[in-house]
Amino acid sequence: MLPVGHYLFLSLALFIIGVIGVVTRRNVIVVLMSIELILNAVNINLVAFSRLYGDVAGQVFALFIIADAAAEAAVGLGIIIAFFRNRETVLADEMDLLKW
Amino acid sequence: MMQALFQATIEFLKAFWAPLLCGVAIVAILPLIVGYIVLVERKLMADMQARLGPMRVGPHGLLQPIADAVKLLIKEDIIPDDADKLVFWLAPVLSVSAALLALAGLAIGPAFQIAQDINIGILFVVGVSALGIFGIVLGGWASNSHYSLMGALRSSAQLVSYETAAGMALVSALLFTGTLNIKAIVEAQSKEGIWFVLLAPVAFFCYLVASIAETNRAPFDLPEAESELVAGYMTEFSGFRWSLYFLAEYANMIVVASVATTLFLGGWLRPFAHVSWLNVLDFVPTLLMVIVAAYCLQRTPKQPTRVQQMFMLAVAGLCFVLGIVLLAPVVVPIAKPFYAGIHGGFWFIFKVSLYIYFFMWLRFTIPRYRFDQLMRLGWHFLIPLSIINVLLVGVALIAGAYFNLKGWGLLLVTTPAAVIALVVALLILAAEKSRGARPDQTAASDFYAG
Amino acid sequence: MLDRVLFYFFAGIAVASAVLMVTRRNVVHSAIFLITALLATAGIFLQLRAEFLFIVQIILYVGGIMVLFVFVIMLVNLDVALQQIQFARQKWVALLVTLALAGQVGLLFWSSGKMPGQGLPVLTATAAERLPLNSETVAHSLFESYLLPFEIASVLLLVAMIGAVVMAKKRT
Amino acid sequence: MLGADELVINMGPQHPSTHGVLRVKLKLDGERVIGSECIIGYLHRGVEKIAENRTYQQFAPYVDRMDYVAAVSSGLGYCEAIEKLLIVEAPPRARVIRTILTELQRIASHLLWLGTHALDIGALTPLFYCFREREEILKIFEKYCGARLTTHAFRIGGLQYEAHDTFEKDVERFCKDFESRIVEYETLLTQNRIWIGRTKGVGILTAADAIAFGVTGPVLRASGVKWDIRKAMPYAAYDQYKFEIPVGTTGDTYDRYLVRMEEMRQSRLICLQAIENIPTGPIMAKVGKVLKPPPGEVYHAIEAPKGEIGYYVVSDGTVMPYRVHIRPPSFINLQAFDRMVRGHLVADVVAIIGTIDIVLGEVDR
Repeated sequence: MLPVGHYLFLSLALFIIGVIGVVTRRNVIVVLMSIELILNAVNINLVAFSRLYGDVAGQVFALFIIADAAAEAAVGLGIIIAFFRNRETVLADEMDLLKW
Repeated sequence: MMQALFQATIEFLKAFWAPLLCGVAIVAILPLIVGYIVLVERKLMADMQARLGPMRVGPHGLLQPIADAVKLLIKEDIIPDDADKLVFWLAPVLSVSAALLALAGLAIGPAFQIAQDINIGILFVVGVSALGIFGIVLGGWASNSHYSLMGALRSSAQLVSYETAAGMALVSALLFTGTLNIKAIVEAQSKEGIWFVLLAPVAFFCYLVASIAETNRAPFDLPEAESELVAGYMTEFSGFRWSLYFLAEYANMIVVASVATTLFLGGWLRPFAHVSWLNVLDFVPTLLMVIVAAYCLQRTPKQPTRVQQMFMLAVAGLCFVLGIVLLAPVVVPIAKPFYAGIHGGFWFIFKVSLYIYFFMWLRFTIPRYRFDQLMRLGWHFLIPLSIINVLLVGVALIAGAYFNLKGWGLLLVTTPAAVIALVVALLILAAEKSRGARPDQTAASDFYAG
Repeated sequence: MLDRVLFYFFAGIAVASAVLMVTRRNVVHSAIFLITALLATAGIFLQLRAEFLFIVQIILYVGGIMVLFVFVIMLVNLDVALQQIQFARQKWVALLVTLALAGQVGLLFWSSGKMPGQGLPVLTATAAERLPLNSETVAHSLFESYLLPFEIASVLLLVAMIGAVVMAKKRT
Repeated sequence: MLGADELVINMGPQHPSTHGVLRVKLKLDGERVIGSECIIGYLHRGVEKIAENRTYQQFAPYVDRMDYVAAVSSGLGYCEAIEKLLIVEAPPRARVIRTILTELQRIASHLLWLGTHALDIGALTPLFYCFREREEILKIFEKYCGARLTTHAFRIGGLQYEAHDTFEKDVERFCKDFESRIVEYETLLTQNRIWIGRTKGVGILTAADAIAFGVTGPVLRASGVKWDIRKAMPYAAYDQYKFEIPVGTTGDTYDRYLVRMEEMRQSRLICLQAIENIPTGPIMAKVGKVLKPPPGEVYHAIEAPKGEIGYYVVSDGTVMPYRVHIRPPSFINLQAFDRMVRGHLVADVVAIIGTIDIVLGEVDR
């Protein structure tokens, strides 16, 4: 295994790219995908430390994060579909009404 | 830096030369195998439909696959004007590479496995082959055509739905082994002396149906239903790209058949591998080959041209040599060590062929499901049944451990479980029938959302 | 050495495709690059000898979640959207956030380099070569130590499933 | 796909299952059809106008090109219409032979329908079985008049050719074989769960709707209306034979399938009855070389495999008809398509196009 710093840097890079995506993109689907990328970056950290300490708990937590990501994606995409049905848009800054 | 890279390459090659070689061989040979599977399919179809099938190229059309391949390769490569070029290029490649990668995890006999003894074995095969769906979906989208897109959407909905059922069916079989390693699974069947198809027949049935649906074969071939969607996601593809999709479809068939063979049909084991008085069965492979060779010899004089006669003779000779190779480990003491490898390979390929034959048989016999019927079958019948079956098999296993049952004795507890599962299946079907009476008015897009 | 090459190979693919994912105009291209990034991450997991997580990442993330994404992208027909501006005018916010994050982490790295015993001492630590972790140990950990979280996660998934169905259902 | 406006799909004119060059504009909501429009005319040849510039005999081969899978039936309708106009009757022998050939043609047409309909629904094999039997019928045609598809078998006033020597034997052998063959198709389809699932309740046309649309033939009978011109206004030699008119109950695709299957059986029975006793005598009535019907008009319809094919001919006393109007069953039956298809899925559209049994040559003329 490489020094754990390598993995941390990779994770950091992916995390920051994800954050940039969340902040700059207008398309909600891409925003959701960026969030997936962020979760993924966290997983790398968890697995790297799990390997470092020889404790499998990190991998178990990564599993939980994947489950969480699945739940988030399902609900998020459900909302997008519902929204698109009503407004015909998926752009975040056009979602400016609380009720329609 | 270059030095280090070079060294890493050498290190890599040293460690992994054998699997690399096998990989290259598979990529090189698989198209040929697929071509001949297609030929067999066409011949079978012709036989069932009272006609001859391909007869022109080579004796009995034996060279037809090569002619087809050449034709496909030299066809014009058409990319629709409004297509997304990058994705259009990527999609067939994705599809075929997923299917080929999955082949790496399979064990064709105890001696042949490319990715040796990976811990996640069967999961690797299933998971990687599932990636092929992206090839289909993206290909359908990139063609920029309504038919393609609908084919792609149908296909992805279908794959996602049936993967659940297939996964549950696999779990039922895995409960008996407690491992995901492919070799260990087959060895478990060897140790128990009974194939899991007998212990978990309902799971096998579920996997059978789900695997047909996953490979988009009739009666579940809706994504490429030629009478409705022209050719589904493949509508806009031609020539080589199209043949890549084709290759992927048949490679996937081989993969699902191999998974079923490994998990349920005893992998490379001979039927009744541990019953010594049935060792006569060891001569069956040789016998089979000799029969094929004899048939070819008999047909040789009837071929119209000299080239075709030579070809027929060559085929006969090949079969004869194969027969001798298969016979050697049984009778010649020196060749004994190769017994497991050679005969294991034979039985594995034999079982896979039977499984694929069943696919073809179904295709020629029955009509196609409609999309809502397909979805209903998946969600209302197959998935509940497979989940219930997992529970029942688990209970049966606990009971088996309690009574300390082994091997054929396990049938005492698994058979009642299978019977209960069957009753449940019939109940579900009856409930479906009574409900099917009222017209189903849900919007079509809703079963995509499912 | 092989380890190192593999790591840089996968890390390079992951970062490059992550960048492309964020910058592509076309959402389908973004999705493809995210898939690539996720697959590369799976490769990193494999390089870390987390085989089970590797295949879970492929089956669940790539084969499940991303299919859902691609599916929704295709349902939500985006021919019109391609013409629109895809980037919100929040470049400065993005830059700020990036700088803040980079600053924090840089501080950590700097402090762990300068002040022994503080910050991140493990930065250069490597694990001893030991038996690879495999699916059995993950299973034991999951179903023994973390059984309750596992059950809670399953309830979460159920809730999410119901929520998604309710959301996506057509109101008639 | 998810937009509020519906998705419009052009099915055809180049599509494997629109049976030719029919173009259907489908408005879809997801995969559910909420509207359809048949766009026809890709095969329009102006048959009716051609008739005004040909003599009565010259025009006879043209009608074969309309419903090219049931050319004998179209020809019979035309010949009988002109005979009615001329006030002549074909001799009894000619009428019996005409009946046999027309019934064989009905079987051939239904076989082609069955094969392609099953293929549309995804069953590959029945097509080849059907073609095997159809081939036998075409061989009989070929032996009789030298042509297989566009036969031009009959002439105004009777027949040109005497039945060939083995005619009766050929027909009898075919009828004998066909009994077991039809059982083969039924085992493949009738009780098949998927087949029933795909056809039952699909494309329902009520009796009232069917009559309102002017639908005829098996489509009408499957809706429960017992109307068959062979019984209602017998022509050729149909009044001499005993046969049943099968009717359906619900008027769905499955009923139409059953009705056509039963019709094939009945046609076989008619053929068997007819070859028992073919009267001897002349095969051609006394009509001159040049036909000059008295001025007047006539409408004559027969029961073609696809429904009522009618000819409305106006004569002004010259050698060429003043006007010929043709009532093609496919064209009229196709009108009911929109009613049948609404609310169903794309896959059902294919089944419904198949079940109406259209031939585009006849629709477009």
